[in-house]
Amino acid sequence: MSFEPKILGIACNWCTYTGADLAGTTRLHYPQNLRVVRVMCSSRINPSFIFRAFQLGADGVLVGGCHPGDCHYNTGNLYARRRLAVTKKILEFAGLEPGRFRVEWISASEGNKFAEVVQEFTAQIKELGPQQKLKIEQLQEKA
Amino acid sequence: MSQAVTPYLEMSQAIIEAGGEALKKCYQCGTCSGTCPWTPITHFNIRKLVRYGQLGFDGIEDFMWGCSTCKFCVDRCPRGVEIIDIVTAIRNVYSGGGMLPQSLRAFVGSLSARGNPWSGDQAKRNDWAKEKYPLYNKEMEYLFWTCCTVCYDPRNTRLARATAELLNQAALSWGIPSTDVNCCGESVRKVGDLELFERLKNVNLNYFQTNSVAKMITVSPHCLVTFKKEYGADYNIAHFSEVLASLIKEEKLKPKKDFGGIKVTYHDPCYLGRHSGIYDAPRDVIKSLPGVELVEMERNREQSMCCGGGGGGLWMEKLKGERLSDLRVEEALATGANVLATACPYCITMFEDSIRTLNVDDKIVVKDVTELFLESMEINIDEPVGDVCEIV
Amino acid sequence: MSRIGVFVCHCGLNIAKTIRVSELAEFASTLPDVVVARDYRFMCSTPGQEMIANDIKEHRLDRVIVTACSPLMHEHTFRKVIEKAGLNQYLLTIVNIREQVSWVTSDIEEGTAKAKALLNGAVYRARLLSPLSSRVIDVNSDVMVVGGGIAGIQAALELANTGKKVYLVEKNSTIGGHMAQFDKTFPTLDCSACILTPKMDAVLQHPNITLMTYCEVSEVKGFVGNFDIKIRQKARYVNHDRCNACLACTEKCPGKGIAEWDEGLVKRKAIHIPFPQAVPQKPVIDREHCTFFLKGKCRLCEKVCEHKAIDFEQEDTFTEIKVGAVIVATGYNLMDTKPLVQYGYGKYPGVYSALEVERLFNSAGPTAGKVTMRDGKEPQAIAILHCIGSRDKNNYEHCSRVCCMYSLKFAHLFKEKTSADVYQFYIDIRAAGKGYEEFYNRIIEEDVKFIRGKVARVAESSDEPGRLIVEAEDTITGKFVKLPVDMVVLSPAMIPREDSKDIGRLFNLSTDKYGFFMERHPKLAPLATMSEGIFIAGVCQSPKDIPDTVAQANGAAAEALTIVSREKMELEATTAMVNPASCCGCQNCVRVCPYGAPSFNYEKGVSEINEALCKGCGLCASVCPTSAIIARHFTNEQVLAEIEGLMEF
Amino acid sequence: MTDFRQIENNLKKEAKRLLEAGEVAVVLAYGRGYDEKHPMPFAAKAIAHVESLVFNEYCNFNMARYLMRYPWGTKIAIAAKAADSRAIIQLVQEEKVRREDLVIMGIPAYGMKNQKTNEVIDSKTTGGLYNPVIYDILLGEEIHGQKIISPYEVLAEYEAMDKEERWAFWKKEFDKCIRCYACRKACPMCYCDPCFIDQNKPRWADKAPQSPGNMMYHLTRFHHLAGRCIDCGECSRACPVDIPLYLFHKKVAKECEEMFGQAAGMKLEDKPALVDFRVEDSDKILE
Repeated sequence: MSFEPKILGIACNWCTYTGADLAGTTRLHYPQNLRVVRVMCSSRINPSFIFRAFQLGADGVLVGGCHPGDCHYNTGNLYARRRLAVTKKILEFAGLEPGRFRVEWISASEGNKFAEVVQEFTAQIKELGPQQKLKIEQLQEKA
Repeated sequence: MSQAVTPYLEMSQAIIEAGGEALKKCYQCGTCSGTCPWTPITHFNIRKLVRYGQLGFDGIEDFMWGCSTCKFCVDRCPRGVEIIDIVTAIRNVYSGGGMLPQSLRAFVGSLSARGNPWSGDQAKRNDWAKEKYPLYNKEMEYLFWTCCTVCYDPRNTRLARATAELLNQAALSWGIPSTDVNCCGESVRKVGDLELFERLKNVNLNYFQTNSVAKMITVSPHCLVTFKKEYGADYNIAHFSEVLASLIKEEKLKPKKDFGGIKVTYHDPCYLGRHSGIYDAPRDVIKSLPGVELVEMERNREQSMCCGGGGGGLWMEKLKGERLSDLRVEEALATGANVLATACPYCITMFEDSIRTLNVDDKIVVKDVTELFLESMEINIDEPVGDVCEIV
Repeated sequence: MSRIGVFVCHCGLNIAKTIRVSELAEFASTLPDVVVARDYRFMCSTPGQEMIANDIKEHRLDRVIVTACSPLMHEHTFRKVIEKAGLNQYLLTIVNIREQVSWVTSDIEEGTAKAKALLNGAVYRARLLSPLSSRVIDVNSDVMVVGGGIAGIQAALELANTGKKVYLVEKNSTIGGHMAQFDKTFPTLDCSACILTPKMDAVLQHPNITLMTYCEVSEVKGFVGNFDIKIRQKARYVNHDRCNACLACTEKCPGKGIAEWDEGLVKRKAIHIPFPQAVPQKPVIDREHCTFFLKGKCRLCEKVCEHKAIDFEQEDTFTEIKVGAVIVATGYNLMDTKPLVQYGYGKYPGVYSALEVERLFNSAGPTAGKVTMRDGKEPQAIAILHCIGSRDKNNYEHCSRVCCMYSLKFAHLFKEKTSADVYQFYIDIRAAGKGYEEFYNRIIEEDVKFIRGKVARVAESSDEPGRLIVEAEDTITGKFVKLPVDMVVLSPAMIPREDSKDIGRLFNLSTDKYGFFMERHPKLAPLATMSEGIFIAGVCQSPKDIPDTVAQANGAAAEALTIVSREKMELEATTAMVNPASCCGCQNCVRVCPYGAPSFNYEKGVSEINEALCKGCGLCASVCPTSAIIARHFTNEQVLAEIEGLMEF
Repeated sequence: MTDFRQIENNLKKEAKRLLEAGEVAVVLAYGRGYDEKHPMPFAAKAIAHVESLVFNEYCNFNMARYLMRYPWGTKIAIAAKAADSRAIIQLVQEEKVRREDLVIMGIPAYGMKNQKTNEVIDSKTTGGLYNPVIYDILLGEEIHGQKIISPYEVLAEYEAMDKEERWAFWKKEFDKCIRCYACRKACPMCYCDPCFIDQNKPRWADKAPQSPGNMMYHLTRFHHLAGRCIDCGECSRACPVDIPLYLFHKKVAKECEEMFGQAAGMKLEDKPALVDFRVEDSDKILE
């Protein structure tokens, strides 16, 4: 059986989640490996969510927020940009493949961009194969 | 005959595909045509060219050769349309169909066969140097990129020698390219022959690579823009006026001669000014000269007027009354200047022609700022250099 | 242990086509704490809603998961359903299997599998949800209006007429704004002063309006319903309580300043009122040009003032007010066209900016309404240039919307007051508005020449010294036009006030790249902003004409009224709170919050959050290293549980 | 070689003067331990304590760690080497201590040694500095002419590893962790109480010293210290199982400096980089 990755998406309510809805309303098809968690703003994302997601078996994590300057909360995503950049560098230096974590700015009107990004990211994760470095093997070890 | 026309959108699409993407943005306000120096004096109309392109109308070939790519319209365009790209694309589409004006055929032919636009023998490319100046090698710091025009055009070889002498005076480590390099390809690209441009470019890129060229100096703003914007990588290339201005500032070169109160006006070459944003360096050179008063023409710097030599214009015949260089020389005369200084071999060629046809060579002379500066150092390059060689 | 009910919607075939809904419901019933799971054709229909309500009662459900369309679609509907059935509305979870599953795949296997994973995540999360209650606060019934132009005047009067108390704050020494500079207004050509000055006077007389001229807002604290505002009264050096507006002082004053109201065309006295109909009719001293302040001697005004109103010792003072809502109507400036050297503004005296021309027409202006130029002559030929800096990527991309119409008005007034030939250089004539096209036609018939082409250059004529040459292409004929004129009128881009970004920061309003305030929604909430209780009206939002400005002002007044006419209001429950036991005092939350909701209690060494200011973005929770901040409804535990659930299948 | 004797004498002299004059209530510096190699962090509160003060090449402790034990308003004199001074600046930025409460006794020093291994640690710990960034009094002469070592030089070897190799390296190191939390105890910036790892709600990670929990603890701690770590290296020296934590912290510090244009603890007026932003931050940092 071919490898079907599990990809965690974390999307802000105002732009990317709405953009994802738009992809649906316009019936754009994309791979079904992504599971989206809705938060109010990309700045809500605690870096530990991402570390934890990889431990819980995510093969990739995709974060979506409003374009810088368009944040519903004025400046939330500008903080998020810095924090998530550091998260990425930490994961990379620990030895995780850089391609497994990605941040994209997708506005509420960019349904097609959402679909394209998911398409592309899923293909990339398939290429990378299962994520085994951070994944916790035995279930009881889960917090 | 019916006057009705139908938009021919395939042609418009072909122009877009050849790089004229910006066609779509234009809203025909007329800023370009109002700004264009050709509009008042010829039937060429840049706005109409774009309009014809948008709808693929017939008749475009009547005026597609008028543009000298001076970039004035691009800088002013309220829609940010890259008009020169459109002109290049239109010419590419049509010249692909064999519609090259008679006067450009020799030019393209020479480039294709000999790698230079002047029908010069490739082996004689470095004859101007009379073996006095070294060929570039990897140990040297700068490659002095000699534009074809300063290698072959008899008037402009003087500019090549002047530059070489000043490079020596400043004790820089430099050399000239071997004879197997080609024209940078700027004009032929603007004339629309993108395929030939690619060929010329690859020959030069190959030379840069095999000789590990890192830093370049040129005297032609056209080469400057082409290497910077069209050769892929951002080359470390400087126009000699910039180099000269900083050498003067650092006091590595000092003028000696006092010119005794002559008036010099400076013409901004389009490719040095608007295309490259260099306005002050050549003026700084002139201002450093003792006994020289710099006077400005009415249209200067960002507003400067084109000499008409760009975009293939240098090789095209223009009727009297339709020459920008004539108007520009008249503007220079109006300032009362004795010298029309500039910093581009194309401008020099255009102005030399105009000064002769207007019969004003007793009133004004055209000089590159490099030549002016060399004069101030009291070095005469017009003497035969043979003797000097023997002594060495 | 919670008791969860899962309700899977088919949405006709919208969901059922690519997800096996009954299998999904069966799967749901195997998940922890799920006591009932059903599927139904249309969950949002009345029978669907009743099904949920009945199950809540029958199965004593304490959590409800609706697996259907996007929460952006029906979260509100289902919240009401469970609330009616006695459950707290925040105990609802929506699983979006339509927009984000069934509509984006054609493979029923994939669709079903993904729906299961999403549902599992929702169950994990739902178990950790807590009931939340919205907080109720008292509302202050006063309103502050910032900006005393036509927008601010209109909004203030509307509100005051409903009986609300209004503070109208204006930074100049008079209200009236740009409209008070105009002579006539398009397209009806009624006199601007005739329609505006009665309103200005009404503001002054209105018992419900506190007029605060020569004032600036210096601090905004608080939140919707309860704003605390600090206002700086700039020193006027004239005691307005004593001044009886005899204006004897302005006659004697030797100091000369630039007459801002006349766009700098003439000078005015250092002690002055900006224009004869100014409201209030009482002068201020312009410190920078006052002889006494400059040289320490003079005090002529003091000597002639019989009421001892001159007070050189006066200093800025601060007033604090409380209001429930704010309307920002700070207006616009015209772009400075000097950097556009091709038009010669500032270089050739014959080149005028639109507002300068308005003053030339105005009978209270520097020329008493006569069209005479800086050289004292009447122009014989006039060119009006449209779109200067507007519709221009190099400057401002937007269309300034009013220039076409006022240029037509100018043409008419020039024709009326001079014998000049008038030329319009335009790109497009935009005459969309009631009576506008008709006005355009009227001006054409008045023999104004229209040249379609944007002007490329204005230069001095070499043949006729003092005259100007306008160069453009007439794009209709393709001819290059060189037109000799005496006067050139520029229609510069309308741009926000130079301090609009500061005002934005003060009130927490977003601005676009040029500084225009952003509305909450371009179509459905054009007057509201992202800051609750703060509304915008007039050109500070985008260029518009007087009718639109007045309409917006009325609208903003109505919006403000919906807040201040309530005695109490409910606040969103999904705010953040601090658990002081875990707070390490790092103050990260205080540093990042865009709304200033968290503050640091130095005595206790912990942060505190003013929930009325909190918008619920959760930024503070993610920068809190000790999880002391709880982002309600999006707590760390809830999000982590959801991630765990999503990754399990 | 730094004249440690001279610094010690000056330290005693200044401590005495400050305590005598009542200018400070406490002097945070180093005291005698059970031998020369093991000096101790020491708080001198009376003139009688001054004689116990020492300074030698083993005085590595970052004394800024102890500042937060005293309430605001307590006047404190603190001995500060380069790294300590950066920690002080960072703590002032974060409003944990107030500049006006401090008398900073700057110590320029090189040739500091690790007490366990005796190796010279300048290149590993001082962030490339020998002189304190900020001080009120200087206890020795400023050091000039000493070779400046880039604080990030030691990283080259690890950056050059391929990701598999690096993963194996860190996995092995973190697996050694016995969760004694000496690293956070030694760290001047780790002042959180409670630490996230001790919490049960939410339970971020397993508390047992096993691989997944260790990984979560360390990765999260690196993030919490991003833009704040001042590169004193105390965490690594405190570690009983010798995990080279300083390498990871350095890497994060290097990235932060490149991305945000500021290093931790260099300027009083900076804001900690991760609770700050610039509109012109580039999206490139996310690549």
